[in-house]
Amino acid sequence: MDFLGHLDIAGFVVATLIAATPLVLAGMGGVMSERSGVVNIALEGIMLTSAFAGYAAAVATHNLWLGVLVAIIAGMLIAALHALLSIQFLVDQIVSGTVINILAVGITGSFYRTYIQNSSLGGTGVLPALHLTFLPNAPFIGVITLAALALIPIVHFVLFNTVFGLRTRACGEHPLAAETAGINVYLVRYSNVILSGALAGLGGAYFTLQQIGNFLPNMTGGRGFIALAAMIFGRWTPVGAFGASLLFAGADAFSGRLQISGVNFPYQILGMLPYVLTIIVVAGAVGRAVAPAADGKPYKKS
Amino acid sequence: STPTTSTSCSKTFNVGLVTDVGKLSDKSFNANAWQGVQDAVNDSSLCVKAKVIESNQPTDYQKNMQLFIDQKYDMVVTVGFLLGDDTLAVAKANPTVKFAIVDYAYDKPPANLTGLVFREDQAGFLAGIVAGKMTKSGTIGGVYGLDIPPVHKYRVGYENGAKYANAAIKTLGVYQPPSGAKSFNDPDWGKQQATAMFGQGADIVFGAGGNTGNGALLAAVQANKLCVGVDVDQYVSYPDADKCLVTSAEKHIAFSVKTAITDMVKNTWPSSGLLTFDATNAGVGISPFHTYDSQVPADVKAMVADALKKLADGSLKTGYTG
Amino acid sequence: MDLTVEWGQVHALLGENGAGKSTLMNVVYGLVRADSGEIVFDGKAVRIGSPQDAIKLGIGMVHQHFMLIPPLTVAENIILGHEIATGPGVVDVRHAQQEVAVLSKKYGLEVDPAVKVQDLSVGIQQRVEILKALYRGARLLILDEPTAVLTPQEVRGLFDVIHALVKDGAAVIFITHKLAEVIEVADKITVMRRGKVVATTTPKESNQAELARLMVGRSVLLRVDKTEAKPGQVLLTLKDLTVQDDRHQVAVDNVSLEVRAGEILGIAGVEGNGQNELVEAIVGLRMPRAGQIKLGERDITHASTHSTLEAGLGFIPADRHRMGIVLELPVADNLVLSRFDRPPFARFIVRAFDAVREYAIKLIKTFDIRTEGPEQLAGSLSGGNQQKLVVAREIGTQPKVLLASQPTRGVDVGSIEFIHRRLVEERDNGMGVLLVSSELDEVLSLADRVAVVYRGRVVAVFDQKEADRDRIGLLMAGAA
Amino acid sequence: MSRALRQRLFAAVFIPVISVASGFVVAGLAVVVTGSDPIAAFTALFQGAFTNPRAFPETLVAMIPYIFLGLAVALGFRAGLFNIGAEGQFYLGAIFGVLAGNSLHGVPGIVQIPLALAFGMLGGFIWAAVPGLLKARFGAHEVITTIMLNYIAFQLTDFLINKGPMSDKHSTAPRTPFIDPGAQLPIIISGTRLHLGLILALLAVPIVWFLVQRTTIGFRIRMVGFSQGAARAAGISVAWTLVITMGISGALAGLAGADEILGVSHYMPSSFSVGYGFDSIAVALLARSNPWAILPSAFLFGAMRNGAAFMQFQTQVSSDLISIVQAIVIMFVAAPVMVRWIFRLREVPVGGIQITQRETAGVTRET
Ligand SMILES: Nc1ncnc2c1ncn2[C@@H]1O[C@H](COP(=O)(O)OP(=O)(O)OP(=O)(O)O)[C@@H](O)[C@H]1O
Ligand SMILES: Nc1ncnc2c1ncn2[C@@H]1O[C@H](COP(=O)(O)OP(=O)(O)OP(=O)(O)O)[C@@H](O)[C@H]1O
Ligand SMILES: [Mg+2]
Ligand SMILES: [Mg+2]
Repeated sequence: MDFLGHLDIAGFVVATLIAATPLVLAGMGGVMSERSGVVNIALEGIMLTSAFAGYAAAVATHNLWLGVLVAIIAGMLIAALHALLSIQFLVDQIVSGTVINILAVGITGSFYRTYIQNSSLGGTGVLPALHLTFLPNAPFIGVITLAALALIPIVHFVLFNTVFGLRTRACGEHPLAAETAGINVYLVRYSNVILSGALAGLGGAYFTLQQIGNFLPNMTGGRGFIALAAMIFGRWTPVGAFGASLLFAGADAFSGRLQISGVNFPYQILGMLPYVLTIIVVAGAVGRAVAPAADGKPYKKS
Repeated sequence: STPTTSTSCSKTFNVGLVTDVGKLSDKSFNANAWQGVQDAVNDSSLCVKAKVIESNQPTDYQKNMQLFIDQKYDMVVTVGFLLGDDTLAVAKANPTVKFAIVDYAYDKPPANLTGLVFREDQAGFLAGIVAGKMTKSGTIGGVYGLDIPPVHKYRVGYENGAKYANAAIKTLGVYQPPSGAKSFNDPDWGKQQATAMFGQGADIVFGAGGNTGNGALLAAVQANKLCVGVDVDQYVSYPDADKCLVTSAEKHIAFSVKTAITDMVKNTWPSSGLLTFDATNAGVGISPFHTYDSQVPADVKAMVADALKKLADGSLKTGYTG
Repeated sequence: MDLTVEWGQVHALLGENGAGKSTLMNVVYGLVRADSGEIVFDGKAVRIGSPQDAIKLGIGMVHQHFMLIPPLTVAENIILGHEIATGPGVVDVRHAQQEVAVLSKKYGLEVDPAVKVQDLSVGIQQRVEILKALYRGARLLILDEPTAVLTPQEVRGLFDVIHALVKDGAAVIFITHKLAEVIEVADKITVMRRGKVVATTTPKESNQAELARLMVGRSVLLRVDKTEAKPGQVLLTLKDLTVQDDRHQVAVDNVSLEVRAGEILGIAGVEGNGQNELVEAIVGLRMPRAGQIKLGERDITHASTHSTLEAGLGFIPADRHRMGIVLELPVADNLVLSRFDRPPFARFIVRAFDAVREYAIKLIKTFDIRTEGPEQLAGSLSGGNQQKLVVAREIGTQPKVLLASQPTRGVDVGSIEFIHRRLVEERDNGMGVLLVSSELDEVLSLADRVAVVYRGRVVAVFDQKEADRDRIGLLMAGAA
Repeated sequence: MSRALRQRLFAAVFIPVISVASGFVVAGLAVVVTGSDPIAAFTALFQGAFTNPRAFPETLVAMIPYIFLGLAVALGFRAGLFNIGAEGQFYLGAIFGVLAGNSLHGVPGIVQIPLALAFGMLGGFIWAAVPGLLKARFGAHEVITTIMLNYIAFQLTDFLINKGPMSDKHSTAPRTPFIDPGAQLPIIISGTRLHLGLILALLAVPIVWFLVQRTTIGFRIRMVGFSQGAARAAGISVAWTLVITMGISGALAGLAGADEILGVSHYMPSSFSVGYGFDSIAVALLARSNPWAILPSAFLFGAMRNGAAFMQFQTQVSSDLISIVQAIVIMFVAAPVMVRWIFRLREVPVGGIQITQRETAGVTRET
């Protein structure tokens, strides 16, 4: 086994960053939403919708950047539905999230099969990528990945250093206390859920506009749920979610490289690595992560 | 997707296609089979009308075939060896309906059932020769869908073909671990595996696994490496990859499906229960080099032509056994 | 109802639990909408639709249940909603901390602005609450039962602050049901009963007995009738018990105590001095780090809650909504909460509803639980009846030792009386009772012996006869 | 009519009817937007689910796994557990079912069938008890662990059946051998695929109802679901209850898998289930975790799944459309407040769906 001899460290790190992109974006979306007290298992559906909308817009306008914009807006819109259901109509937040996930599959699938599958629509091409020529093997790193990396400190700063972030955390811990301090809990929660839609929406654009240049049904493939896991075991912080995403993406990249290097082991068992590792980490190191106290609890003004 | 049939038909033949769970959106396997059906429909001499059902679940296969039978269809085409057992069962129960299945060979099938199989290893072998000759680094890669017979055959042929062209070659390969609906359908994963191979020195990659394989082609486009497509001439079917695409290892699924339909219509249904598409009958091959035509040296082209001939006459083996 | 508050005065609002004091103040603070009527502030009719409106008018409120956010710092809690920002929306932490420091110096409300609220004692948390109101420029300060969680010494300090504020020309509404405090601090007193003002008076014109009568509408027993205890054998032994809290700090520190048959041992102390951890350790909800717990001769130090209850412990938890009852289940189920799985309430694994119902009807009657029937959901009972349900369940099993934690918190006077009587009765029948209460009056009137806890240690144990209110108050505050 | 009765009628009849109707209206709009005829599509859906030859028995066949899986997810909800892992447990149940269905040749069905089903339950039990244990012991969030275990189940089964120890050496396809004919569930209407599993599923409903409402185990589960604090104070081991609940939930999902093997496919193919487990979350939500209500809910899902193929066949409208219907239906059932608002109703509908625990919405904190 000449695995170590061929370990391309720079490539491995870049691959990990790229694969972690949708996880950390959606994960940070989850952080914002849940820090304000709204559980967001709709991340998967939001990403899928945005991936589709971004692609459709890019096809229609021949402009990938407009595609990104539309993906973000679509994410915000579908997140607004989650907000409406769970904040306004007091629907259990898990139910509301499930509704959105199913709806996203239905809507994107229907439109895909009607308008795209049998059409001659080609790919949109992909967003420009930074060519890291100074690294061995000169890997590429896409703009959405760069944006995600830039957003980590920004979201961290917003959450822990700004007025908005302070109010967000207050609403997620003790909405009544926030209300008595003169804060509009509804406004804060709406803003955060919609913001989480923007972040996850950018994560959706990753699939179609950064990586593939095409849309496929269900192409998010459960990464929204993995982002949710990353958020939880990143203890509801942007940096933690990033770390967790790196762990998962790194394990994924590693298991692929093991197989490529010809390790004589059933590839299905190698493929379990990221999932097993996540379970071990969740159960071991950070099992007792504590959610924001009011996370998941509808707030009703008397 | 139901073009009008010619008006001069005395009898119209109804053909139904049942996909596997990869559905038509796989843009390769199921889509090509459907293309073959549509080719038959568009051939006005055949007088064929057709419909397709995409399967959501393995337990739906029989049910979906039954739907066509209930509608008195003349022929049912099923796609993929995943449907092998179900197709056999339904064919036995409905001897008056013709059945053809892509990628499956039976020992002694009933007379109304025929398998359509391909020597993917031969197509892969030819593509492998090109890859083995075109690589400058001496390392070639391949990103494969699930480890199932057709994919496995492509891989074995490709790697052996490359070694045939260049004995010192180093081959890298990766199968996609199964993960629910993502099998054959995760281009992002394929792209990242191909990128990893480039990091390990590969400069040409074979993408053989539906959308997952297409992802590998995209990686080659981005990294300015070469790539080899699969099943059909992907220069035509997947323009996103034109920049890197040297050639594609073809198996002519659409052709085979249209052949089977024609056999049904013209009453030339094969008695053997098996139609094999290989080097002898132009059932497999490699695509034109298109933009790379000038870069592929004449001796490589000659070697490919020679290999094709030898594969056809049996004097050259791909190394695939079983 | 009408209520008039004047500037420069302390206005006490008196009423028993559930009289509507908090509700009324929540209306004033914009948290609850009034069905009818108007609020006149500074001579103008105002509409207060949200706390924001109230804050703008200069109304501040310290809620009965603190409105603080535990994981945030003191400074963050104080400035929340009225943040000091540098640049676009960035919290200026340094400036905020300075402001808080200035404010706390001015009123003698010392706090460290950089500490997280969750690490503070209740007394300090209350200071934060007051600072929060003052920071928002409150001129009318509403204090909802501020003294319930304070030691007598802390109450002194609070009164000083109140006096300082009033001298500044502010107005204070002071809610309590402690009569002595009212007499001491108020300029004017309003007594409420069932959502209505029944009297407005001043301390000079009134006295404690009269206020009490006004409050409940009849004269109350201020002391529990009971005979001298006749302690028997030791039933519960705590030996050198040490218990940690959730943050792995020592919360119960080397405590040794005994509860005998036929006596009530009261634990006095300000909330948060290890009482909860002590109780949880005894019941098996928390593993002690060191020491021993014995029920009779049986060592239950490491026993599960299940076997502890099985061994003859009854448990009335402090937090009835979170631990005492299951709001969503019927009264009958709640009455067999820890015994639903054994005969006669279950055969093998099948529940015997007839037996449960029969038993429930019996307890409902004996304990005078006001309910529509055993099928009514426990959540729809009034607070007092919910508590009677818990007491009924725990006494109903006739345990050897009853662990009663805050058994009358948030319960009306009638129910308090009833519960107290039952506890004494059970004592007389030979039960050992360990009573934990932050109401010093309750401990003093019920307990035969009083153990005072401070910072997890038992700092003194008195016989009832020698228990002196002021001395215990000092001990509770750690000043001894 | 008394107010209480009116409200119950409202919740039991009016809300579901309005929800289903709204689901179809919204989905119909989607059909129009995609340029097809909604009437034709829904007519075909109906024909495919009910009136075509064999359609109705096939709807029942599709309903069977939904019943078991819906019950599985609903049981988890009762304890405040969100079992997203039904899909993986379904796989494990199927694998275990094949294992047992293949190991005793020539033994009568009366022995083989119960054995194989029990084995399937065991497989699901194990696969679900693990996240239960991890939650109880380490506080690991079951949403994370069950999702991860789904993927591990996919890989594990593929390893086993694709050239692995359980693959059929005589077939080129990645699948297990056929189970012993004796282990196949008997067909109850000849000429259809409707098998004995329907009876088993119909029996499972009252059994689960009895378990939840009438047994001490069920009482424990509900108590933990309502209030972990009160359960603990009453001496109930919350940890153990979580493990048991997950285990039983998984056993039901595993039973679904084994039943599908024994009754329908008779071997384990590759990509055995694509989404049954996720659909079942919706089935349970729609039924508000009430075992009896699982029946109509599973029926609706089975009918839509079954009818979708014919709808696509007849009108070329994508079967994804049924997801839209399902989402909207759940949305309406879950949001009585919204129903009242949209339809300007004065009557206050009761209910809605409550999963998130009153006490601990996030991670449990064990002492
Ligand atoms: N005027 C009113 N109309 C309707 N309900 C009322 C009214 N006043 C009080 N209540 C109800 O009575 C209950 C207790 O009210 P509140 O909390 O204000 O009591 P309190 O006097 O503050 O008691 P405590 O001493 O326990 O704090 C509440 O449930 C409230 O809804
Ligand atoms: N959700 C509810 N549904 C129906 N009735 C309720 C509900 N909540 C409270 N009630 C009824 O309203 C009355 C007032 O309840 P509350 O707990 O405020 O009483 P209280 O005055 O505080 O009594 P107590 O002094 O016993 O605590 C109770 O008799 C109770 O039955
Ligand atoms: Mg009350
Ligand atoms: Mg009050």
